[in-house]
Amino acid sequence: MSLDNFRKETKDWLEANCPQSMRKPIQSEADICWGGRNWTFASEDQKIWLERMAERGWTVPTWPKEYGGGGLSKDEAFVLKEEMKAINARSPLDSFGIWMLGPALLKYGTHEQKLEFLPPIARGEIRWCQGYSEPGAGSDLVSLRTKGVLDGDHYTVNGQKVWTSYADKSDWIFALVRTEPDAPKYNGISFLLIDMDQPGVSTKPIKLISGKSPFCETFFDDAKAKVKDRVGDAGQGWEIAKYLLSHERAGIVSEAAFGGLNPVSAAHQSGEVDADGKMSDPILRGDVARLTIDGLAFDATMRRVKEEADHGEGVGARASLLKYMGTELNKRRNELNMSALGYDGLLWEGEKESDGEVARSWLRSRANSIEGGTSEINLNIVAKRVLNLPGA
Amino acid sequence: MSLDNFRKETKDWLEANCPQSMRKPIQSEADICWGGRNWTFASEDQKIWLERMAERGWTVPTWPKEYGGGGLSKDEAFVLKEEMKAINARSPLDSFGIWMLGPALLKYGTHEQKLEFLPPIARGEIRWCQGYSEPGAGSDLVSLRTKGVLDGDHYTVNGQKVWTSYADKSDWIFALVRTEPDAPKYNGISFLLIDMDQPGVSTKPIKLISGKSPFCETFFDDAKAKVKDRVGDAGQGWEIAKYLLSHERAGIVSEAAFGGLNPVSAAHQSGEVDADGKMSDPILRGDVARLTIDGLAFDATMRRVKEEADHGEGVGARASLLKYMGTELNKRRNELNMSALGYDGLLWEGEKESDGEVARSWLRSRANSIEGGTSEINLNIVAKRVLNLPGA
Amino acid sequence: MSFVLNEDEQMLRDSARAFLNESAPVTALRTLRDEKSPTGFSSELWSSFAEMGWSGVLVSEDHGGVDMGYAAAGLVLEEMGRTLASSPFLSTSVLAATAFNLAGTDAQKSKWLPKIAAGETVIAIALDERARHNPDHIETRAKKDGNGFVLSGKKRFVNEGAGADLLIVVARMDDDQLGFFMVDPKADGVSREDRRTVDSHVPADFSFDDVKLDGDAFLSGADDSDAAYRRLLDAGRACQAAESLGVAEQAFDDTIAYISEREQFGVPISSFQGLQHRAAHLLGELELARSLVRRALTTLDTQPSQAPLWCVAAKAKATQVSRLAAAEGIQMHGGVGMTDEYDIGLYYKRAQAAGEFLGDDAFNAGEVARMSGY
Amino acid sequence: MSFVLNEDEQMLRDSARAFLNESAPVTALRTLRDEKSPTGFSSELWSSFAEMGWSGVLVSEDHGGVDMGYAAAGLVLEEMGRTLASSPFLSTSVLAATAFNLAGTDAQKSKWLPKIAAGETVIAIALDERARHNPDHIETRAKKDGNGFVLSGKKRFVNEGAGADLLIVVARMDDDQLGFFMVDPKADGVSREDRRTVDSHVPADFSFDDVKLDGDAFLSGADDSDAAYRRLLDAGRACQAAESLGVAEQAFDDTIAYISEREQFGVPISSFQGLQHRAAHLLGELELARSLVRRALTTLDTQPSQAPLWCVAAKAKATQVSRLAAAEGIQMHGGVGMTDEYDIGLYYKRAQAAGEFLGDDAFNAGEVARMSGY
Repeated sequence: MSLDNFRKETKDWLEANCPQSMRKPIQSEADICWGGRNWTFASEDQKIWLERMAERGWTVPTWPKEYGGGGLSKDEAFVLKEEMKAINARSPLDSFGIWMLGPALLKYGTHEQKLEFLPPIARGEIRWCQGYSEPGAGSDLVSLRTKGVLDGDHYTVNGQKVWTSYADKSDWIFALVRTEPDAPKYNGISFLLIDMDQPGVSTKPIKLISGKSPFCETFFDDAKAKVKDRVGDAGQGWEIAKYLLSHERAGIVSEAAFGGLNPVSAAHQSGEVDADGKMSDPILRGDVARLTIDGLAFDATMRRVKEEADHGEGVGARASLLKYMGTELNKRRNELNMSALGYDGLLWEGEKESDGEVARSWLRSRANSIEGGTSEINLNIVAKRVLNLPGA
Repeated sequence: MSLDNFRKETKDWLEANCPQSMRKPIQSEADICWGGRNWTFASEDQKIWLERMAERGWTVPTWPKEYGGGGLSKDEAFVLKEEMKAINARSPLDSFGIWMLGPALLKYGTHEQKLEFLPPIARGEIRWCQGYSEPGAGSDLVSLRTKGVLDGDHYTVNGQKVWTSYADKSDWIFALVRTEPDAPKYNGISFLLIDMDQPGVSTKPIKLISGKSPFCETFFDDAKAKVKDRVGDAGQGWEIAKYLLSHERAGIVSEAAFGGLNPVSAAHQSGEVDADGKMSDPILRGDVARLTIDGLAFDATMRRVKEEADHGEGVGARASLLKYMGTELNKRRNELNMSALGYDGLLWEGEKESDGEVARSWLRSRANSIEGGTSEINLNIVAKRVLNLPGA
Repeated sequence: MSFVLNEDEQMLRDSARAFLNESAPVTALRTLRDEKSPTGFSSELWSSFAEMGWSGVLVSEDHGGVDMGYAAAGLVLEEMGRTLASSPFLSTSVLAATAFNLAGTDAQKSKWLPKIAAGETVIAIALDERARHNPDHIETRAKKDGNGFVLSGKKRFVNEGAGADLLIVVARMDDDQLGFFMVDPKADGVSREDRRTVDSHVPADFSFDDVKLDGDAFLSGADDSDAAYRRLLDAGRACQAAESLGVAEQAFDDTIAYISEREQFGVPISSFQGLQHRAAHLLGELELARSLVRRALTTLDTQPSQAPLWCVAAKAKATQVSRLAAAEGIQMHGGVGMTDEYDIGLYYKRAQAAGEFLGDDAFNAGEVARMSGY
Repeated sequence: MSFVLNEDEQMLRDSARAFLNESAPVTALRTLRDEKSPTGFSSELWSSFAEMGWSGVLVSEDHGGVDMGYAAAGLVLEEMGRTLASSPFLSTSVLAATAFNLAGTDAQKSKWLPKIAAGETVIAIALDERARHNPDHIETRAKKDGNGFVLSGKKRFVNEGAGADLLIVVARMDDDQLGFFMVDPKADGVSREDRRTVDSHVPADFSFDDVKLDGDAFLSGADDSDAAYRRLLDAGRACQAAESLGVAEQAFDDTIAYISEREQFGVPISSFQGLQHRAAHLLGELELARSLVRRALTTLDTQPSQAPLWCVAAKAKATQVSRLAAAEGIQMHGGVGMTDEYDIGLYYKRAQAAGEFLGDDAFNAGEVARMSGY
């Protein structure tokens, strides 16, 4: 089928199948569909939209059909994205299964594992969370201590993970576990899939400075993980985790650079503009102009890197540079939003539901340069792997 | 004598003895009196002024009288400075002997050394230069390779120094020389005074990016240094050098922070101001305002530290912090001067003698954060000795 | 004027530090927040400020105060910044006391200054009407009406507005001069909307709808009431800067303590040169802010005519440095810096809010340029 | 429009790099400087630009050029920046060619574009009249006088002014519109003062004292000559940014090479995390500048109406990054960075001068804000 035909058919299908209420921009957290065993749909339309898209495999358009995907080519997937954007169609399903575990399984999983785990992700039936970081081992994953002891057909897992996103709402966890205590540090870690619906797994939300609790501590207390649910070989976990981290970095950056409030809109909101729309504070205006330039530059850089990747130049360790630049930019944008709003930006709780949203986003942005590899770690990676500077 | 009496007498003496032509601000390099065996006075007045001041010991007002100084108390010296400033009197003599070797000899020298070396410094008869750095050993003085071998009553010195200020115009050099090859790195270095008027010493000016050559390479080729001209014990050179470096740092900072062109004057010079004196470019104006704030802050900090030192709190490793902040500030000031001047700042050679002066000062300022300990070295010192952070 | 603390000042600082660590540590702010304190401060703590003798720091001895000046007030605020103590000290003991000192009649002073010194009242100053501090933009009007006035207008984010017994409202008079007016927040025509802010304070917006005021609601003791208004702003800036400085100092200290403890790759992360250089740079920025704040405060006390430039410079620098110190603090804390469990996030929030009051770094840098004539 | 170089562009870049490394390395600039070249560039090198086919990069094939567009011109300039090659390429092949393309009559194009393509002439554009770039401030007047014009005014720091065969002067006409006028620098009433600058170029100041011009001195082919002037500035900004980018790239490469070699405390200084983080950050800044420059150039070629914002953004960023890269380069070189022997100082000087032309980062940031409507 030609791309033009595909575009036409897609357009028609979306027009016929996307409920009207799913054609409005996401207003709040509650509008996002995460799926999972205990999921409560926000509306009937949200449920219908997920079912219809999942049936075509379009929750994961580029995954093979046999694993619940749409089997689309990259170009076709891009057309689908464009056509969804054209009608403001919401994403039918967001999940760490789609963004992270899926790509790992597609690359490192066995056929059986793919058949077992991918379709429920595609249909939003199982919600996954990620178990990498531990107290005392943030950027330094190598020193992690959660232990898995081989015991027949399963591992007995003990330890504690931290920064597990939405672990309290998830069904399964993909976790890095030290299974080979005698192997050198980097080679002793395995990548295990663990069902959280068992007595040995418990979670505790972490309250953040933004007042929200998207992350948990997750405790393993003689938890069981089947050996057949280990992805890759025993000891290959570090390699798989690195592969996934680069996916995560790209995700954080694209979220960081685009969308959201900008300081010029903020100044209009707070009335801090002259009659002709010029920002009232000339020095703040200069700071915003420099942000605009870097924003344009970052946007252009993302497009350039994408084009170069399409020409086979690969992103590689440059992902670390993009992640660093993009997240620093996003922090600056949020700071300038707050300045442009002045006192209004300080509002935290009030009568309107949106009160405090800007401040929460500003606080949330500070995590960008910590999660998925801190800025410092990314600068180390760039120095060593892009600039080839020697280890300290 | 009360301080008020001292002030009155000083005022009268200056009025009677300071030639009128010595009561004008320094216009250029040529107006500075450095002294030395080969010195040619720029004017008869310059000579008279030096002689009269030296006779009272006021070229080095706080040094003891027996060593050619004025024997003044700190407070009296401050009064002298104020009264000289009041009539714009020029410094009668500038020299590394006064700023650096003098303080070292006063602290570490023997009575005989002081009697021999200090009076000629005070009278401007001998000009000194400093021989610390070597090619390959800038911030890392410990790895220096210039060697002195003990041979009866003298050392035979071989090696090369770099960044020796005005070595080509100096009579003697105070140099760090490795005399104890078997001692641990820091303990093998001695502080030697070497007469440069001997076949074994030669110099070669280094051309700088500012187009000037205030520094030289200095070569020792079987040069002789008398053992009696060693300051301190054999191997004590590192300690003496550190003492002097802190003097040097203070000197660079006070030069860096005060005096010289500022961006607001620069904007007036280049005509880049509105009718009411407001800088025309609003974004540049914002940058300059932030510089002004940091300039006020640095000025206040220098006064605070001085007051605290008078109260016995000591400066110590904080000198490194001041040096770092002051020199970074001076670089910013010079950059903004250039921006405020626009094209005019680019002028390098032309018909007026002052052409190129701003650009040369701008280029010169880049050295501030390299000489006397780089910014990086100073930040290391602050981290370790002020903040007590562990070694890397 | 001296940069070095004299004996009285040292005693004051030491006792403030000891008292606040004991009576108003960061956990006290957490409690106010978690219990949704209606005023955002503790009345009990405010009373104890009077017992400590701080409430009357700017009140003459005749009126029951200790008359120690702005430098002393700044020391208390700096220590408050260190523990994030929430108290009407700045609004009442600094701003309101300054307003009475500058513009009050003898009768007004005799009535109100003793109350301030005794910690018997909470007074809020209603200044700003726009989202960003803008001292020229005052549209609230006090029209002459017989022997009294009629007040109309709106004020925004009035600090301690939710808990104030009395408002001092800046309003434009019939001759366009600005004046201070005392207003009972419960009077007819006054409406209040509380604003719970990110730093867990509770400022309030006020509307004045033809509020009738007696003639002696006007602080009529100033020769030049515009000038008194400017002086009040300067004093407020220097003192708010002192609090921001304390916020910066403690954020920095917490961070240095954390990175010295926290290990990664088998060594304390404070041993990494990347962090060391940033920490050393931050210390330099702190030193600059410290000098400016002290300079502004002592100049207010000894050469008030020279103070304006130092006050705006200090406010700009303290705002910038406190935000930077807390932001760097979160980054150096890593993941735990994002959690509510650690204090560093609270410092970041307070740095933002304190920075906004009486103008942030951009606003005050503009003032520096203006005052410097460029 | 594409960020990725096509085959022709790759070939052009590779040949430019090879040729300039061979024929115009940094030592060539040193020679021009040390011999006090009266024009600041080598005529021989300029002739060889024609042989390489670069001089006619913006000239149509009809007029003997290769018509490759701004993206291609930018690639040549980027490589020139890398070796600090001094050549009238920007003034003649970019700015003058653009002026003729936008505003020349057919006859003017036929006469001058072939000369440009053949490298037979050096043309300088006389724009600025103030110390800082200010495109609105044009007081030079071209008054109608019979069939011709009389030109009066002053121009400052005209690039390649000392070596130009022809000037194109921007002047205000009787209707206050701006127009381009060809002026023989040797004509009566023209006086020139050479300005030897820090980067060893030789721009010149010009005075025009009632200079008589023929009617065909005016480039009268543009419908809207003000718009043509704006377009010329945009093109100049993007192309000057490309040269600055090259300056930044080579300054960075030289610095990385130096710190990788230079040892201190027994290890290469490039192993210190403090320098590593700054180097990595610089690389990020370079990537941003690179993307903006490419985006501005390709937009000029393919969607000129969209180009202005990208051109000012690119100019601002390339100015800032080239100055930063060279300044950091000197610091990381340490003492030797201050010596004339090493090249890094020459990059710092060129970054300053190139950054000033057509507006520095502050000016162009202001333009970004203005064009973005805030």
